[in-house]
Amino acid sequence: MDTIGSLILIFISAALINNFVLHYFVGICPFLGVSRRIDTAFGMGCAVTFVIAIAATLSWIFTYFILRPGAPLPGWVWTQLGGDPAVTINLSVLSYIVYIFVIASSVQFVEMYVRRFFPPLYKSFGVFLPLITTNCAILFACLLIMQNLADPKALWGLHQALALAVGGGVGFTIAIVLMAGIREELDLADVPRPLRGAGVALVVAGILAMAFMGFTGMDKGIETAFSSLLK
Amino acid sequence: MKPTRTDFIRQAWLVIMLALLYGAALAGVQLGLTGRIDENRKNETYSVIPTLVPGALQSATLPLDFTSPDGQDWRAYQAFDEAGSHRGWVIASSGQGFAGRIDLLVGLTADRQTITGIYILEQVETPGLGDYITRDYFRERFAGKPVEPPLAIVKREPRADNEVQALSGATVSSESVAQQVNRAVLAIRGYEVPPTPDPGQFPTLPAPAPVQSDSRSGDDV
Amino acid sequence: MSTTATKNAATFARGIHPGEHKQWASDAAIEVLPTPAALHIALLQHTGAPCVATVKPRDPVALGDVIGEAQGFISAPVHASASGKAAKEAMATLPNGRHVPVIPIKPDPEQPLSGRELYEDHFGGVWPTTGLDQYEPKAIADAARAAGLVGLGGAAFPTHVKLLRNEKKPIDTLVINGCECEPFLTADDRLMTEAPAPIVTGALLALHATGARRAVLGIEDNKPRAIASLRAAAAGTPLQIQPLETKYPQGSEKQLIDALTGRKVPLGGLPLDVGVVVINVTTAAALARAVLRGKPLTHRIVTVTGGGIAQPRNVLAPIGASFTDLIAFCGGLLPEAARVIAGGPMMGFAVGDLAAPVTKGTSGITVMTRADLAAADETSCVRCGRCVDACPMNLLPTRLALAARAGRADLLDRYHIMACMECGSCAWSCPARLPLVQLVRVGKLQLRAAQSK
Amino acid sequence: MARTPAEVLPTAPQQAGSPPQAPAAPALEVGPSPHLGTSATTATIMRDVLIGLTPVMVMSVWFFGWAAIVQVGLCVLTCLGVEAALTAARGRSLTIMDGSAAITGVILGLSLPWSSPWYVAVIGAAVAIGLGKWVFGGLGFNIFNPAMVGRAFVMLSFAAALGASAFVDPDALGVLSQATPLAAAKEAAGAGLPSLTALLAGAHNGSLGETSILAALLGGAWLIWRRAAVWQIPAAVLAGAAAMALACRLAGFTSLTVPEQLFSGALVFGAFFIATDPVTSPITPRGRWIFGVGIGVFVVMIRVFSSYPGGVMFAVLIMNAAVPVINRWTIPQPLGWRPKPQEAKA
Amino acid sequence: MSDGGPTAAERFINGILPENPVYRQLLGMCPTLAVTAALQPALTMAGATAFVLICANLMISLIRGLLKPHLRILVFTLTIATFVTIADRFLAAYMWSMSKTLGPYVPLIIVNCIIISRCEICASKQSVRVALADAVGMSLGFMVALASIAAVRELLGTGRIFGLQVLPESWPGWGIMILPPGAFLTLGLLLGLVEGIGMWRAARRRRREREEGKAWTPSVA
Amino acid sequence: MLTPITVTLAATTLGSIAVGMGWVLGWANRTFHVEVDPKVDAILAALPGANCGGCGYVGCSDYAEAVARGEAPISLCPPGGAGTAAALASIMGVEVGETLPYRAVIHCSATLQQRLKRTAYRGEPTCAAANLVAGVQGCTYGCLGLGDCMRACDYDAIEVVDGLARIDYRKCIGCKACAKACPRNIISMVPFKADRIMIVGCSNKDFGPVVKEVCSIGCIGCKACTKATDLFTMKDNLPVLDYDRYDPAAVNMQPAIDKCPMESLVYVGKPSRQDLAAVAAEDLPNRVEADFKTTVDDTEWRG
Ligand SMILES: Cc1cc2nc3c(=O)[nH]c(=O)nc-3n(C[C@H](O)[C@H](O)[C@H](O)COP(=O)(O)O)c2cc1C
Ligand SMILES: Cc1cc2nc3c(=O)[nH]c(=O)nc-3n(C[C@H](O)[C@H](O)[C@H](O)COP(=O)(O)O)c2cc1C
Ligand SMILES: Cc1cc2nc3c(=O)[nH]c(=O)nc-3n(C[C@H](O)[C@H](O)[C@H](O)COP(=O)(O)O)c2cc1C
Ligand SMILES: Cc1cc2nc3c(=O)[nH]c(=O)nc-3n(C[C@H](O)[C@H](O)[C@H](O)CO)c2cc1C
Ligand code: SF4
Ligand code: SF4
Ligand code: SF4
Ligand code: SF4
Ligand code: FES
Repeated sequence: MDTIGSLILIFISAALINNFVLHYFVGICPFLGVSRRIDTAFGMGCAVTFVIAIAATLSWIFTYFILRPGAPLPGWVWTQLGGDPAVTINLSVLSYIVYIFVIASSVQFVEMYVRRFFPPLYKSFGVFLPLITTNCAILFACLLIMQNLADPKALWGLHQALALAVGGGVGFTIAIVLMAGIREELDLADVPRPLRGAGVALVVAGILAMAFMGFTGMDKGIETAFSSLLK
Repeated sequence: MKPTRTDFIRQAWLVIMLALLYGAALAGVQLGLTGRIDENRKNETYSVIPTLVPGALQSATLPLDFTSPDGQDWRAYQAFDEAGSHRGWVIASSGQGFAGRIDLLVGLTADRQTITGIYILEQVETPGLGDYITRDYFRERFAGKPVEPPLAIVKREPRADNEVQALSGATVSSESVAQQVNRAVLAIRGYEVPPTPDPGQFPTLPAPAPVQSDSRSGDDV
Repeated sequence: MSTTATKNAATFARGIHPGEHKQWASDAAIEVLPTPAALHIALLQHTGAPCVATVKPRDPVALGDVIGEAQGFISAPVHASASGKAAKEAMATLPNGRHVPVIPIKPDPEQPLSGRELYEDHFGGVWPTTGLDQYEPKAIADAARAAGLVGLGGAAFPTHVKLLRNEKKPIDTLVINGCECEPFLTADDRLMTEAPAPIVTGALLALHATGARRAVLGIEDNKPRAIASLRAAAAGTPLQIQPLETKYPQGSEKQLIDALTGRKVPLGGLPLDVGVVVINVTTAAALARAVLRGKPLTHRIVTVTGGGIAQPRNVLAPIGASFTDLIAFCGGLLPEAARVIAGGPMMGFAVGDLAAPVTKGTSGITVMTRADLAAADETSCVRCGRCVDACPMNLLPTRLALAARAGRADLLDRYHIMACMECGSCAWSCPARLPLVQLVRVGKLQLRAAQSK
Repeated sequence: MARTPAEVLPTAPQQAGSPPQAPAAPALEVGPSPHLGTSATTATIMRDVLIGLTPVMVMSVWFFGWAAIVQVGLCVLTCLGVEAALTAARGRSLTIMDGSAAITGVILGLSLPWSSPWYVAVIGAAVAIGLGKWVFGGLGFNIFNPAMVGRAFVMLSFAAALGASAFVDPDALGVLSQATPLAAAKEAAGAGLPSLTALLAGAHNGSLGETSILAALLGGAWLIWRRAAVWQIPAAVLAGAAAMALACRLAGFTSLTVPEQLFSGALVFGAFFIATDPVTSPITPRGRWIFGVGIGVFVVMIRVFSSYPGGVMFAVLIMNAAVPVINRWTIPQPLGWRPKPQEAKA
Repeated sequence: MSDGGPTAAERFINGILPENPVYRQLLGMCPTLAVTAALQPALTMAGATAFVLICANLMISLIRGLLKPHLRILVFTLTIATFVTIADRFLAAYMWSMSKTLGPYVPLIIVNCIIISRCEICASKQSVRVALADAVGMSLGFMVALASIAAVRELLGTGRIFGLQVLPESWPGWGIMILPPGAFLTLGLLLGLVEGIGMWRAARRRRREREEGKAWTPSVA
Repeated sequence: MLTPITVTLAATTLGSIAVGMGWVLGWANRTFHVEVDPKVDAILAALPGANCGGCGYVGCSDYAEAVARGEAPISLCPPGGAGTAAALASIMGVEVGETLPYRAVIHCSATLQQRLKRTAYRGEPTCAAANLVAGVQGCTYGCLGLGDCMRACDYDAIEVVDGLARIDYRKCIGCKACAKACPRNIISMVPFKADRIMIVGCSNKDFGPVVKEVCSIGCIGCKACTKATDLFTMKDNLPVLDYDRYDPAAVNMQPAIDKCPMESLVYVGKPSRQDLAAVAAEDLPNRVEADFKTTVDDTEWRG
């Protein structure tokens, strides 16, 4: 499979087949909390996609150059300090703390920047940014990328990391916008009192997850189909 | 009420101190536990080898990496017994099942003519259906099968030597397992055997590997 | 009644076929109501500002005297519809829910006009179709105003406002509305059949007043007699008679304009915005009478019909007569009568108190039996979409209703609730029997309340 | 011919000027306009759907015998029972007579294999009404097609009982011994697919209701004629599926021809009876097209690419979820709507 | 306590039911859904969360005097991330297979809102004793929630509890309960159940009060 | 032997990332600073800052702004719980000002039977809808009894009994929701200075004879009450009670009640001893108080 094909597969897989929300259960808090109106949900989805992309880029850079076992930067420092070049330095224990730190700061930076220079954009999109800092979808994307960087056989490049990140973000957006539409509809429905709000929203999420199970195995299917096409 | 630069430095000292402290603490944890974690990771595969190759010793295992003619990378293990004689092979294989990737190990006799068993390392097949590929009764259907002709999945009692009965209702997963076994067997059979190493070196395993597939095991510091 | 459905007759999109039910009174010639014992003339009978009474209790009044003065431009005076004595101002609740002051009049036993004379005074005599240019356009509008003329087709909008020329928005087409698409009602049909001449004359006067180049009379093709008699009367005049498909609400002005000219009146706009003026046939006849004979609007034709009335009729009744008077004149209610409606069954208002007076806008009294009324109880909306397929305004009635129930003004606005003309096509089609129109009305109030905040 | 007023003067005595006698008042009532309504009710629509389902039911009994009767019967009884119990629990008036729960039961029953054990039908039906309908507030409020929610639940729960091998009875003769067309197509590219005539007539294995395409078309035509279902949705489903099938065929992703795709599996049955469920399909005219095409495309996509042989259920559920958004995007413009003044106001 | 907030005992009790993090506050939903396919991983997760929560609460409470309002969230996050890493490494070292089952959900504890909100609401304001009680209470609440969901899913999905057969062998496992949709459905229905019980009890209390004709409280404030 | 170096390396890596990021943020904070409403800042500081979205707003600052604008209730933050709500209340409280014990009263006291010229009504069973159908009942001013106010009340304080809405003053907190919901505008907020106060229980502005046709107890505008006490003035044929001067504890209204030929002056609030006795004797008095329970019979209204 060529590179473009593998990127598309990573993307589709993250967006539909293994949807972040409906398959991996990450980003549930905003999925339930900010899904009351379609417009807000869409704004949230865009913001998450954007932030995942930024976080993925930064964490890829940090992981690739500093944190992964045998990363070049600490290795270089190590040899400068006179260490044995044969020894691989492994700072991966710092990964989590660095990711969360990087995510938080970059989000805050972007938020301040947008707020200062693009007030209208801030109104429609920037307001979501702080909420995203503590959203597990972002950290989860970083962790997936870390896993794929830790395996020297895979050793993802930045483009693959971004395909995953954007796919995950788009999948999140699809899920939350569908959810918001449904919840706007349920506002008008005669839902039994105890289930109003989160209860029925979770049931809807469950049925959505059932529906998305229809994509099971589609990555394999598309891969086979396209490889036969290329032949 | 614009914040100033000095404000920031004055306020941030706690954060910086904590960062240093936490960094040091984590490094300590890392140092203390890495050995164990690596051991765990390795054992995941190594502990299975004696079950796939009867008589083999867990510690007497030699990992080998090679590339088959079709460009695929493979990892195989040469399993030896206490006496240091070569008892069999174990090859790692993986591929798409019904719902996702299936990773498995295939055991072969030393002459690479008979399958001694399979073991599923990772799978995400449907619970209660496809995930029965991990059950012993299904794995046992592979033990003792010849490597030639390739295995075929059938939905009834096997009639030929190379036939394996599918899990009922999970043909796709069964088929996937069989295909991976076939591919792994094909690869290892085409592999030119390196000279049998000197048995004396086993206790110092893991052997120096050209490429370490295990991710975080490089830190010897 | 025979229905000659002309294939490919011009019409508008969507709409419904609720059944005509015109057989009750379509053959009953117009009769004159004997002067009732008491009249209650409402001071607000039109869209716009209410009138101020100009008579004091116990003042004698003569037929046609002004008793309420119009206030403001969009308003029309009211006149005494019988000679007699005025009484102390009282209150009455009109069928449309307005709680308004009324002037009671006790008619004299001897009336200047009654019976056949009154009929002849309204519709008989000669109605010229030429030489009408002698009237100034402005004078025609003024005469309409002085006569207290308001739209008799339903909305009761003061007619003189429509007739006045507007430099910025010139009129090129005058539409005379003879559709009478409401089931049951036959007043316009009878007038067009019996007395097409004043209609033609009124139409020509309006054509002259508005300065339009073209005059079309749209009429549903289920009234062949009226079409024939109008064609005869309009022969040789610029008035063109255009049969249309029998479909509800063909008579609604936006749909009628669409059917006749293909123009779409903008949302929130008036026919004026597309260069059209629409007036009803009865209004046209009354206009002719006001201009040529100087007679004010004191009587109107009311169809008293339906399965719950003993003798369905078309009655020329004085404004201010009570529903009870008319019903008694038509033989009274039958035991199976279940609902009395001011107007037709699609847009009319149910009347709770039969003492309510006839106003200029009362085109009919429909007495429905229990069998006519939608029998089943309300169930949940299953979103079958029949209301959507019916709505001539291309709205989503079910969404409007749900949003109104939930009190969601934002949704009401998003679904264009203000475009609804409350024609009732949606509610008629609804298998779940949702009171869609009522909910739309509630929703409009909610939206206004939310917007005024 | 106009009569003179004199001819029709009232026979009742009327003296001008005398106070009219108040008629002996029958009990009057008031209510909002319009005061007329069609004769159709929710129950009559549902009855039409049940009538439309009879050809399919007859064919399924013809092919599968008692199994079909038992399966559908169990589903219908459970649906009605659960519906009655839940409406009672909420203190609402009983709605089982409106027929919607019966339809859910019939459609669920027809979408199961002949062989599934009794608890599949019972659990599926209970979930259909409970999770598919009651949770949302009952008739008219559910977002997802109840029958498909029930089927998805049991399919994901008891995969073995609904998997391809569940359809096959090796000991039987005739169709029951063959794999379902789609499963066959999935396993061995195109081999073993029955002829088109067999597909149309229904002489092949499959879920109870999906075998005879002709029966489904017949019932569907009835639905459309009775206006119980809108015609746009089945048309759009079939068009979308045909387009996608053609694309996949041209690209060589599948060996099935377009007619084979259209006439195998539950596509036709689903297009006429499942996608058309008014409650869970869009209300706007344009939305119906989008919805239908979406289902058609997803069905073929799932068949061709995913691990499942059939995709009607998943496609319907996915598009059900999109209905609110579709409705929102396709609000029609009212007569006389012009963009300018609207924006100016906003 | 002199610091004005709720007492240690109140904090403790609140965490378990009245302010249950999952059922009442809807916090920490991601792990709640992800690891509750069976009881064992659920309880492990609850344990790991409890460890982090308790340590973080203690740490923050200790340094609460030094916190600057602007940077407090940063400090919380750093602290939590550190303890999470420690927990993660210990799991990998001593419970390898469980650590693999839980996968990325252990590091995701960092962004579990329960912990950060407890730091903010309690630990950064109240004494170590209260902070401890609070953390233990909340942890128990979280554990109760996870356990209840996992029990339902494991029981219906496999007929087992803690891997032990409870329902008859003939029980057809509801596979969906183990799959993602089952998590959402179970949590949604349990949430409705908890809410429903609450409403039913409130209604009953009101009815009783009315019947007893409780003292008429004057309307004048 | 290498241990100290690793520890140092890790610590310095983390430390330098921290310093670097911190510096960038500090710089950004200075350069991109935007002035905001100090109240928003105060609210933001009082919120947990978890940004969990539990409030339904997009993060803490969005919620803070909504609260500052007065659009959002103060009690929406789940992690913050009651403590945060109290803190927000104290920040916003400055705005709310002092609250008098205002309570809702319904200016109609005719039960279904006392309202005349009623017709069976078939339609949407809400007051807002029925109000649009003329002829539901004779009086176009009075209570319709379909309970819009009841549904608007979040505190369960209104019941409709005999087709008339009544308020339970043990529960009413004076939120005005009912007054906004009533399509007939017959609910007003009056200062409740004591347990029981008098209200004018009629809204019909018509002349006496017209009122008599539609209601058996409605105010006929006879002005008798204004003669009994100067607390009443007439407006639109109705007496208006001057609540600024009316002190329920001090003024004896009995003379006015005795003078009133109709039953338009009523007490609401805590039931009087006689009323309670009457209840005990199961003999409902004509002048009905706010807390006698039965439920509305919808069926009769649906016709
Ligand atoms: C919900 C569901 C899950 C399934 N999971 C698997 C699975 O994990 N592995 C598998 O081989 N087949 C699975 N199948 C069955 C396949 O759809 C297909 O029917 C089967 O592999 C064909 O094999 P059979 O002929 O033995 O039934 C599943 C089916 C369903 C409905
Ligand atoms: C739904 C609907 C149906 C109408 N049907 C008629 C009708 O049948 N005949 C008619 O003259 N006016 C009908 N009207 C009123 C017309 O829209 C228009 O107001 C009238 O024809 C103008 O004439 P007028 O002012 O002389 O009454 C209808 C209005 C609506 C909203
Ligand atoms: C209404 C209906 C919907 C269906 N939806 C699906 C579906 O979404 N996915 C699926 O795999 N089978 C579905 N089926 C069943 C398949 O069309 C058919 O039975 C299939 O070939 C059997 O293969 P399987 O059970 O191995 O999936 C449906 C059947 C019906 C009647
Ligand atoms: C044309 C038509 C198709 C229907 N299809 C379904 C269906 O596929 N599944 C179902 O559960 N109910 C169906 N119903 C019944 C009913 O609409 C459904 O139970 C509602 O979703 C319940 O609120 C259908 C009804 C009609 C009129
Ligand atoms: S016609 Fe009635 S049932 Fe059908 S969609 Fe409209 S409101 Fe709903
Ligand atoms: S929504 Fe309004 S315009 Fe449309 S059909 Fe209904 S009443 Fe008529
Ligand atoms: S007259 Fe007064 S008391 Fe009687 S119903 Fe009307 S408002 Fe109520
Ligand atoms: S007081 Fe107003 S809202 Fe309440 S029941 Fe009476 S009319 Fe309806
Ligand atoms: S716990 Fe996952 S987003 Fe909150």
